[in-house]
Amino acid sequence: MLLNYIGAFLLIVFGLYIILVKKNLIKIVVGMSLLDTGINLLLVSVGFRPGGTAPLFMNDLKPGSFFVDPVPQALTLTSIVIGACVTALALSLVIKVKEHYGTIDADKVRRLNG
Amino acid sequence: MFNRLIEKSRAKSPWIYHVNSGSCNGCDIELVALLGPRYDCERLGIKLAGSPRHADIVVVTGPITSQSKDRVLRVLSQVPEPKVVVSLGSCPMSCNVFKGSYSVEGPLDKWTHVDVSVGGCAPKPEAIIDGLIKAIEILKEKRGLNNV
Amino acid sequence: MDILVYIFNILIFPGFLFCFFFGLLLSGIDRKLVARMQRRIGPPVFQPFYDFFKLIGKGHIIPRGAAKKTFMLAPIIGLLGVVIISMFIPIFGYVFIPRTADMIVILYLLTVPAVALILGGSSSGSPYSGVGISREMVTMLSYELPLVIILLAVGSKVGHSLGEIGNVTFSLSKVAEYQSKNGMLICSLSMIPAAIAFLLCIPAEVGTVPFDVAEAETEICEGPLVEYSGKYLALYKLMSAIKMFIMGSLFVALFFGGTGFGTGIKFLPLNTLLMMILVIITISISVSFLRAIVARIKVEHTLKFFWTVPTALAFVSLILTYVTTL
Amino acid sequence: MNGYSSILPLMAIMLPFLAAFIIALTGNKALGLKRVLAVIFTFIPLLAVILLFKPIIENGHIVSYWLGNWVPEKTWAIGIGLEIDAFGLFCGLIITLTCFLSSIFSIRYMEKDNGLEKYYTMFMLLTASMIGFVFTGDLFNMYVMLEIMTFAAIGLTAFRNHKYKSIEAGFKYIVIGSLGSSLILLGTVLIYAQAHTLNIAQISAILHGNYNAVTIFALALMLTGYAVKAFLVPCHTWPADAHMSAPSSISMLLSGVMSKTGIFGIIRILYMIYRSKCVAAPSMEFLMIFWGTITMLIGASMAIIQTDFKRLLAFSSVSQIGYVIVGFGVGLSAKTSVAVTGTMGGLYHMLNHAMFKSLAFLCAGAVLYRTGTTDTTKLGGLAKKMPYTTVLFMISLASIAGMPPFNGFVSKWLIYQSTFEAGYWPVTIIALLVSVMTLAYFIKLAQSVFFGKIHKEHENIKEIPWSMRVPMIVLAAVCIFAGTFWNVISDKLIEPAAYAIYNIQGYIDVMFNKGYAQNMFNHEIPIPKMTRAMAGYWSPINWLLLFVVLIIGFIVIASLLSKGNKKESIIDLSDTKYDTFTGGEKEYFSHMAGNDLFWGLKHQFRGYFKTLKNAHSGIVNDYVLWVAACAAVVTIYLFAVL
Repeated sequence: MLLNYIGAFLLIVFGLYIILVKKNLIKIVVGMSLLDTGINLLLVSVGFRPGGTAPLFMNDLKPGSFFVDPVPQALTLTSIVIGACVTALALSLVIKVKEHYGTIDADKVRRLNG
Repeated sequence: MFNRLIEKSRAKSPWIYHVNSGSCNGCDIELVALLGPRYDCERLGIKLAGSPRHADIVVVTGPITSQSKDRVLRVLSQVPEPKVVVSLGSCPMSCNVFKGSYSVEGPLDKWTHVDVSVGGCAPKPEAIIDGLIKAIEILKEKRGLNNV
Repeated sequence: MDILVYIFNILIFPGFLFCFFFGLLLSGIDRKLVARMQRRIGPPVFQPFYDFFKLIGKGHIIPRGAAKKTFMLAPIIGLLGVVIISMFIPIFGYVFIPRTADMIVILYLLTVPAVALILGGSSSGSPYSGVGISREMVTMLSYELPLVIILLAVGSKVGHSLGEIGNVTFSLSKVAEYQSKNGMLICSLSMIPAAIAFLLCIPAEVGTVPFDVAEAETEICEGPLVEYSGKYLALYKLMSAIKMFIMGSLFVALFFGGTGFGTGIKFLPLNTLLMMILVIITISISVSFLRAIVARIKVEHTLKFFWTVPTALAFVSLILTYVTTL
Repeated sequence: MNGYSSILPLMAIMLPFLAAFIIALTGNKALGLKRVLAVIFTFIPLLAVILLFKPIIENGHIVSYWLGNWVPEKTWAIGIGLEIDAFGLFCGLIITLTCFLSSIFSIRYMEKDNGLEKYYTMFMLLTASMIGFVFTGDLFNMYVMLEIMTFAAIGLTAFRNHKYKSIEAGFKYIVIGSLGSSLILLGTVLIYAQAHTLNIAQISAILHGNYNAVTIFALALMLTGYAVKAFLVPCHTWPADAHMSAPSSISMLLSGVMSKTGIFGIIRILYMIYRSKCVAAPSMEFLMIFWGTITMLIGASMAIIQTDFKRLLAFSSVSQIGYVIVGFGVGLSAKTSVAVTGTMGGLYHMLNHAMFKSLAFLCAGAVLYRTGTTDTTKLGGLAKKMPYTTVLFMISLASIAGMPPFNGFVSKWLIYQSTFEAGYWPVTIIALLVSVMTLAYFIKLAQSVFFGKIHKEHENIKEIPWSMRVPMIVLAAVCIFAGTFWNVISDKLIEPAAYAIYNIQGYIDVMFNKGYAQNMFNHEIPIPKMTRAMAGYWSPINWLLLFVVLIIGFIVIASLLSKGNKKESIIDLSDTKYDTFTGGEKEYFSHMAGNDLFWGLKHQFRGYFKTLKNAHSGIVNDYVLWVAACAAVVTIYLFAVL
């Protein structure tokens, strides 16, 4: 379990690092995606209970067995969908940026300043 | 009653606007001297206004040069009624020593109606005050609101 | 009956007519005083009345480039603004409209004439008035800071002893009440810097010589007023005259509050007379005296001056107040 | 509780969503019908909100609705609940009213654009998600609604994608906005890990007394996340770009309403979820007041140096949000009477800001619609051509600058009063100064856009059509009404909303059973007494009477004076008499606009303004750094004090 949390933490930190440092707009989008993934991993890990089974009601449910928390899984699903939307929208905006500016360097895409 | 009040006030508070149409500054200095402690024309209610829109009396100094002719006439037209035009010094009266110059467009009354002319090069402050009082008399004549 | 008194208040006594007469008289006295200080004879005391009526009777021109409605409405709004303030300032504890006398209301209402001037100038479409409104706005920003701190200093001085919430009161009538019990605020040491700062703010608020860069008639042809003529100009002149009276009476209300002959309407004529005398003294010190001896300063210097000297004075006052109440 | 009232919130949320799908599915056919559809489907939520007035405001109920009838099992929330208290309804009213007016404005405003079905799809999504955000009682649902809102807003920002600025603004918005959302999601996850529920009411009951490092970290993250949505400094960089480049009907929603959703989130967190940690905690009070003060100061300073109409308005929004946050910051004070004044000031300013800033943005839209530009250096003299717009802009100017008797005065006054009563007198000074600065940059707009000389190419423009004027007139009317009859507004809206903010017990009990909250908290939760009696000496009725009498008196005097002056001669405007006086020169084009103004101020503080201008570098990495740094600072501060 600790590994999950460390992984989530590392993903978030790497994502943030990429957004902060990389000047390529596509890399920034990748960083955002990474950040989302880290949070999703954290979200799933929160609901995990050691020894729990998948939250499905089936006939061969053994007595004494218990589920992992189903709510975070539902949340993760939503969050993944939202993350995909963010990535898609951001990438399409990057294409448009390239059309208008001829570059995807963040240092040059700064006509709106001051 | 208001009309009488206004007429009375009009004589008591003539604000002057000073236009320099190519003067040698002699008359201008004399005009400024009027505002000083010695001649103090503020006791007559005279005040130097900053904009022609505020003025009752327009004082023109200098011969009308061709550069300044249009501008003087425009400023004169921008003064609201009732107004009195005073020409100060010999230049606007007769062009003085500048007469015949290629750049002088003749005396002021060639271009517009002049109410009072104060002669002299430059006129003494006493003369200017006398001229302004005459101008105030004319201002009084333009009586009533109907002239507005 | 109440409503009649109310209308009387608005139109005649502390309101329109009184402001009209006393404001113009005050500015006449100011002009006479300045002339005497400069060893001139000076205009008659009633000169502003002549000026006013002359302007009323004079023709007016609305320039082609002006936004006509705003151009015509702005002076009226400004005039109404100052007349309304006059009712919020108590005369030695007597307030004409109860429960409305608050310093912040007055602070805001004091911006109304300035805004009216700015809007009027702005709508006249002249480049001179453009420069003028820019300067007027900067002047306004500069005097607003010390003014706020002064009011806060007075408020906390009074609030501390009255035990208000947060130890501050912004109610002018409470300031008057405090002064009638504990003597004038000007007599307490901690309030003297604030009073000096307020005296320095008055010329800027009124727009007279050291800080009249917005209406400098020799450089920018009276700035926002350049296109005004006739009766609209008269309203502006009246407005600034009344504003002078308002600032003077605000000073008296803040720092000379408790000196009246008793309280209440019984002594109102006498109180008003005393108030008028005090206002004349205030204005002659802060406006006329300064006007006669100082030249006009630039707009950025105005800002610098107000954000250093009067602000520091007001802060000294505020800190002294806190120190003395600890 | 009536049967219909519990279904109304669902209607208010679902119908706009439905409309969005209908519009999206049918493609670009029958655009006229879609316009009408948009107006109708934004009117229905407004109607629903108004119908909810009776049960919520008058009867004091809190309406709740469990989606899919997943009611709590053994007082444990398992479904998604909608819960509308007076505060939610107050925000809902602002949202629905503004959206409705925006949809009317869009009819003509957007007529020149193509791809309108996409516009209306996203417009309806935005409307629905905002309503959903304030009506929901579920923390994750809030996040989802926020994300939908952000998407729709980004899509609408980048809608005019033939302009470079829309695209750039859209990209910056999506990076910073999704970072903010990520912070909120992270906070939500951490809270879920502690409380194992997502229902706000239940979380606040469970978390009471059980705060630990994780929840405080979550508080810091969520606070920063919502600060991004409410654009508090230093997370204020995206609105300037986004508001400037979005169509004005959308800028109005972004600045007038979407910022309020951020504030809504902050309030729900501070006053409800972290109730016993934050309310009556001087350290939190200090944080919020400090944050708000910085926000109002920097927003106003940035606004003064802008030259673009809408960009200036965007920074002005930042500044005004600072006022709201200061108000709510005082609301956290331990002195209850002061706290109530502060909260009421904050609420009132929320309403007012939505109204006058929307109005200002619509004026900008009107200018853009007729002239095609919002650059103040290229505009001027529109007052002669667009008198209605000018008057409406003047109303918004007077309101935002807080001229009595307009609405800005009342709310600002409440905020001043609360700050000095709370002992934060430096904030009062700064707030008053910022108010003058607000006036200054609005004067700048008035001078450079509406007054002065008109440019040659704008000489033939006309006034905007009536369908665009009507929403603006409605907003202006609300501005005036809220300023003069503040007793009514205060009674009907502000006091119930302020009560609802503090009434956490009722909020929890409605969702579960009565006594649940008291059981969890072990004591009765105090609600400060709501009264506006302490709120100043302002009596607008008096004032109004004064004004009317004065005007009548003035008219009488004026008519006396102008007796015999009726004779009007024919005016020849081409006469040199009507020239502008320029020292006798021939009249030529000269117009003081944009950055020509306030030279003295800018010169004296050139170092400060230059630093600020350079700090807003336009590089997206920098802006992200600001947000991250802000999150770090807030986290450190919260760990230090809580």
